[in-house]
Amino acid sequence: MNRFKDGGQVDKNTLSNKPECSSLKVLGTAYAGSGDFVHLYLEPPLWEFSPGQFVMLRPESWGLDPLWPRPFSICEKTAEYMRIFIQVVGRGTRLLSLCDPGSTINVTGPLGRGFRVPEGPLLILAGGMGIAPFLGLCKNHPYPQKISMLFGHRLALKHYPFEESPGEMHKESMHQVSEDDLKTFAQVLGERIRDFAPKGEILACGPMPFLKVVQKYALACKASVQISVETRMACGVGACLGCVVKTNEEEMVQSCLYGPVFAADKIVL
Amino acid sequence: MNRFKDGGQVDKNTLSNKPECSSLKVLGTAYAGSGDFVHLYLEPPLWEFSPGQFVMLRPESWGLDPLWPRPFSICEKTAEYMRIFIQVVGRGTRLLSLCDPGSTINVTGPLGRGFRVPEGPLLILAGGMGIAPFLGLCKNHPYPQKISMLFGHRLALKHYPFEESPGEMHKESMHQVSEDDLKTFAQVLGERIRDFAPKGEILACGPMPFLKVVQKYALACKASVQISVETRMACGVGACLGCVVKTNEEEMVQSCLYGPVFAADKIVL
Amino acid sequence: MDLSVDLGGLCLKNPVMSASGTFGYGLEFSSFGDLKELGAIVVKGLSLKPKKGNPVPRIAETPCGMLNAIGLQNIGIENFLKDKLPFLPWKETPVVVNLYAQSVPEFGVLAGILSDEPGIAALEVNISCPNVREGGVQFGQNAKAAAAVVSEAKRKCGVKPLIIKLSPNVTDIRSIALAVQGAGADMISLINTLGGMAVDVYTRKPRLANVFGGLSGPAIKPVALKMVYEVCSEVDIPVIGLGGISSAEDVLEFILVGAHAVQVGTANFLRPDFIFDLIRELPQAMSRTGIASLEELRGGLETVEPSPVCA
Amino acid sequence: MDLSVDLGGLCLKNPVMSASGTFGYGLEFSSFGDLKELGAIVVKGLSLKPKKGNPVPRIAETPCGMLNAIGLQNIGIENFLKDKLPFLPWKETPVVVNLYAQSVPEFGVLAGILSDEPGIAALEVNISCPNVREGGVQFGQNAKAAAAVVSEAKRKCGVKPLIIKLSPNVTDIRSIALAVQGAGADMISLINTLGGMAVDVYTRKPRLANVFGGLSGPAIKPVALKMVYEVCSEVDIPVIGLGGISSAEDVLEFILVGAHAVQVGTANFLRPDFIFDLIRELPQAMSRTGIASLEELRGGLETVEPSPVCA
Ligand SMILES: Cc1cc2nc3c(=O)[nH]c(=O)nc-3n(C[C@H](O)[C@H](O)[C@H](O)COP(=O)(O)OP(=O)(O)OC[C@H]3O[C@@H](n4cnc5c(N)ncnc54)[C@H](O)[C@@H]3O)c2cc1C
Ligand SMILES: Cc1cc2nc3c(=O)[nH]c(=O)nc-3n(C[C@H](O)[C@H](O)[C@H](O)COP(=O)(O)OP(=O)(O)OC[C@H]3O[C@@H](n4cnc5c(N)ncnc54)[C@H](O)[C@@H]3O)c2cc1C
Ligand SMILES: Cc1cc2nc3c(=O)[nH]c(=O)nc-3n(C[C@H](O)[C@H](O)[C@H](O)COP(=O)(O)O)c2cc1C
Ligand SMILES: Cc1cc2nc3c(=O)[nH]c(=O)nc-3n(C[C@H](O)[C@H](O)[C@H](O)COP(=O)(O)O)c2cc1C
Ligand code: FES
Ligand code: FES
Repeated sequence: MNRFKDGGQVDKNTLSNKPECSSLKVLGTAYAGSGDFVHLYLEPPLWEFSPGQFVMLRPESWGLDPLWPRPFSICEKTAEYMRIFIQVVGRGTRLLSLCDPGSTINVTGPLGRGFRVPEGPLLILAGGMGIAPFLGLCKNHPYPQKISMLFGHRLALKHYPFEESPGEMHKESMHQVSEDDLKTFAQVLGERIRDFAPKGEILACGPMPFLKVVQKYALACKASVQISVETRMACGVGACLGCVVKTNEEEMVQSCLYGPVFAADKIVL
Repeated sequence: MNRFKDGGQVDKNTLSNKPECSSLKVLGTAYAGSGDFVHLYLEPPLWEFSPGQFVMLRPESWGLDPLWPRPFSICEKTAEYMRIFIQVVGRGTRLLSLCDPGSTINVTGPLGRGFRVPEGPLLILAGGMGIAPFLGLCKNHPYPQKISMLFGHRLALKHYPFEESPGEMHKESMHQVSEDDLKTFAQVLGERIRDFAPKGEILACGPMPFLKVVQKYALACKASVQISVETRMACGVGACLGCVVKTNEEEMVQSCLYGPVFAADKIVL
Repeated sequence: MDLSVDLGGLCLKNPVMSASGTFGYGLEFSSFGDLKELGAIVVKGLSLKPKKGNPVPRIAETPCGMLNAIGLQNIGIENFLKDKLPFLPWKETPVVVNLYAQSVPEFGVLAGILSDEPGIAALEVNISCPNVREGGVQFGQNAKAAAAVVSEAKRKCGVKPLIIKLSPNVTDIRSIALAVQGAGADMISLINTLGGMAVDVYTRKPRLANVFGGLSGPAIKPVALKMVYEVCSEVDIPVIGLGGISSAEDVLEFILVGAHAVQVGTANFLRPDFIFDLIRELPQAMSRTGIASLEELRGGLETVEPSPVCA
Repeated sequence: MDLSVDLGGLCLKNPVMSASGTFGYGLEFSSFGDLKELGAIVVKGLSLKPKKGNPVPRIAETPCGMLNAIGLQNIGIENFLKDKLPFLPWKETPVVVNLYAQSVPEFGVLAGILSDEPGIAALEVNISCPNVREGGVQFGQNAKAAAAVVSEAKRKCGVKPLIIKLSPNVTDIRSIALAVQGAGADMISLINTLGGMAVDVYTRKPRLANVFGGLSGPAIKPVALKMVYEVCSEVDIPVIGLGGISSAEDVLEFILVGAHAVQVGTANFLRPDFIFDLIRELPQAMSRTGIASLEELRGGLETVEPSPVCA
């Protein structure tokens, strides 16, 4: 049976809530270490979400250029705000980082399927901006001491909300500057996955090379690993077929609809 | 001899200063009566200008859309600021009206040929936003009592800097709401032109229907009238040939270069 | 305010249809608005067998537009009829199937399959497809090949109205339009995407794995308007205009140059409720232009004979 | 950093030329930068006799682009040579004259006039002109007509290198490129503007008095890149790429797909010092992509054979 087909075997825990479009006010922005890392605080939407789900953001001030909205993980949602953690990498993220408080953003969400979070121990593997979807998860987890996190980053730690997650967690951060650092990090990733595999669920998010390493060890150790992928998206709702990833069964499935979180053993990276 | 040809007979008083591009800071904006009428204050550029000359403005925050810069009369320039008076009529003027203080605008100027301002009596005819180029002229004129101004406007007077010009001037404003008002205004224009024709120089700026009325009476009375025209402009420097107006000699001349101010008896409106 | 349009055999409650490939199978948008509010739903191009499409990256953003080379990934005609159509509100809103094939007979087979489907209101034939027999030149780039597709589809489609969707990548769009009209098309829709590409100077790779893609979005609206205007001046059958529509005023622009209806494509990606809002805004836009029915505006462009373009 | 390019008979200190019609006669920009810094100056299209051009409005802004229907207003070839050329720095920077004519012999006469002009480095023949003999179809839309223009111009232009500027409004740009190469073109430049139009739903009038115009600017860059790539893959003569260039990286994109040089058009309207800044930024953009000469990048696109476009 194919878990990606509509009506197929889909884990109910991760099934998307019915998404909607809302126009949300910007409450404020906070820069982290530099203007290229920004926490964007929006009015909280009415819907609930599961960590790993994402939103498409398009400020109302955008005319027709840039054209597409931009996808971002939901970093955290409270009664006061929804928070998005953004790294400026191009024009769209630059414009978002400069949004004035009081201006409005078109927000479509919650989109896609988030992480399935079982009750037992969790190992979180985050690379760079891959930390974004985990912040709320960790802060809201009833037993943070059950969570271990390994965080790899190429830029200074001050840019990322690493310290902000609960102190009760087992947290480890590794800074990669050289090629050697990257190799070491890959090794450590392998060790942690191997050691943790029998104990619980592993959740990973980060850039593609990082996910490939994670997937490699996940398959080798037969660990239960969920990975969140980032693909180029136009519509965010399954319509354009731009964001597809290939499954083991050679099917092309929309990551905005059936992902961004996939079981590591179901897709080809 | 053709006054429009390069090297031809050109009035030296109105010859353009060498224009340049500068990146100028927005000092602030002030709304007049509504968000659709805005006084934009910029750092003063280093160059001098003659009233009637204009600038092309393009905020640095604009990406590629809108594409063109926008032309505006130089309303006033002091040691502290250059002021542009803008009515919001579309996307570009809307974006300009929302420019944040501290943001920068690419300014090309001073462009075109301004009004020739002889020493004797002046009659200023302004329609709506056509008041913009005259404010600085009036405020800096050594003998404001020599100036008469007739100002026609379709929106409330509070939107326009009418009261701001020197009290010593002979000022008259007429509000046009109905078709009848417009007819009356045209009549009064005719009378003023006829009465003033023998006494001095007439300067006019305003929308095309207004200018046509002015031109008609100017020709009828053989008055010495200079009119400032508004055309669609892309480059502002004579290169694109988009902004041409037809001369009496059936030539098409760039109004950004040989205008926007023309002798009323030299061009076909 | 009368928004309805009669396309000769296809009546719409309003002129706004979704454009194929930008609205999925329709159902993707049902959370964001009531599908019954659309003039018609045109679904993703369907082929005889399911297709996997091209490798990724398949899309790239460009100034005021985008490129796509999806490669016609689709679930196949049979799966569509079985798994999707029953969930679409086809009784209230015409459902139009966009057809993709690589040979003339294949188009015929597809048309035949749909000829008896009560849930299908019309067929839209995408002739911007490479003709495998002719080394991949698109059917839509050659008047004869285009006409051959139309004749065959017409022969097989029964009473279903046949819309032919033209490719803009041609020297003379009017000759293609006349050819498809002559071959029996009931309606024409245009434009499909313009050929384009984008590259990354850092990786030295094309931004689309397929190298070439189709350009769509507001950037191409001027090209679309011209071609729609030219075709409307040339043919007698109803024309559906599209290309870069991103506002209710844009809809009216296409009507003004002669279109009977329009399709909204890339703008659906701005936000998924876009087309629903656009339809709601249409009556206001109509009042602003002083019309109470689209008929009053259609083809009403005031113009003298245009001279050939030369910059 | 080596910015120079050799176009076979035309050597440029850098690859950036102005595009015809967007840089006046060059002198309009002399207040805003040093004209000697340009790779070459291509001036407004010139015809035998002065031309008044089209009625206004002649220009309209569009999403990330613009339409123009200037109608080739120009002062005529003789006035240019007399009143403008002497003031251009032609000894330091090649001056290229863009030629406009409505018949094959007229192109020959123009080429003949320029053949002995020491101040002219090359001729660029604009074949996006209506051929009066053929009811206004553009020379550039027909391989035979295009070749006829090239042969005649080549016969008359003496030793001056001949650049042929192609129209993108064709089904197959490669066949036109091959035809003009075969007829003796020394270089090809492309693309000219795409046909387009814009309308105002309130006045019900076209936004250009001429109804149709040419679309240019960033909006068309994807179309231009594809056509330049296709032509570069097909011909052996140097290709000059243009269409929507608005940054130093855009310049490199055209080099990457195979162009030897580029022209900057509509972007000159962003601000009159634009092209000078762009040239100054080019070396930095080259370092960012890790090259020290353009040769290292030219045609270096890493690609597998593209499949025909189909959305
Ligand atoms: C499901 C999902 C969740 C995401 N969550 C976050 C998040 O929480 N925080 C965050 O900062 N970013 C996140 N991203 C990435 C973010 O969407 C992109 O960085 C953003 O769209 C880039 O827009 P831009 O206009 O600034 O860059 P562009 O100018 O469009 O591109 C700049 C560079 O980024 C690359 N790029 C563009 N879009 C993507 C993309 N979707 N994925 C990968 N690379 C891309 C381009 O190829 C280019 O090299 C997420 C992406 C996805 C798909
Ligand atoms: C020499 C000159 C001096 C000017 N001085 C001033 C001034 O001091 N204050 C001021 O508010 N405006 C002035 N204008 C007009 C101003 O340039 C336009 O209002 C502005 O460019 C419109 O930009 P937009 O993007 O808001 O409108 P768009 O969205 O581009 O157009 C909105 C509407 O305005 C019309 N329009 C656009 N450009 C022009 C134009 N150049 N002339 C006439 N109508 C146009 C369009 O046809 C359309 O109907 C001047 C124009 C010129 C040529
Ligand atoms: C992602 C994408 C997929 C498309 N798929 C199809 C298709 O399957 N069949 C078709 O005829 N046109 C397809 N098109 C073309 C559109 O229907 C439309 O003709 C084109 O995009 C121009 O309209 P627009 O500018 O409003 O998008 C596709 C366009 C896009 C952007
Ligand atoms: C206002 C204007 C006038 C033009 N005049 C000419 C011309 O006289 N001859 C010509 O060959 N091309 C002419 N062109 C076309 C440009 O040279 C160029 O081919 C086209 O604009 C695409 O490049 P761009 O997108 O960089 O502007 C003109 C373009 C514009 C915008
Ligand atoms: S982003 Fe359009 S299908 Fe996923
Ligand atoms: S605006 Fe370009 S010539 Fe005047």
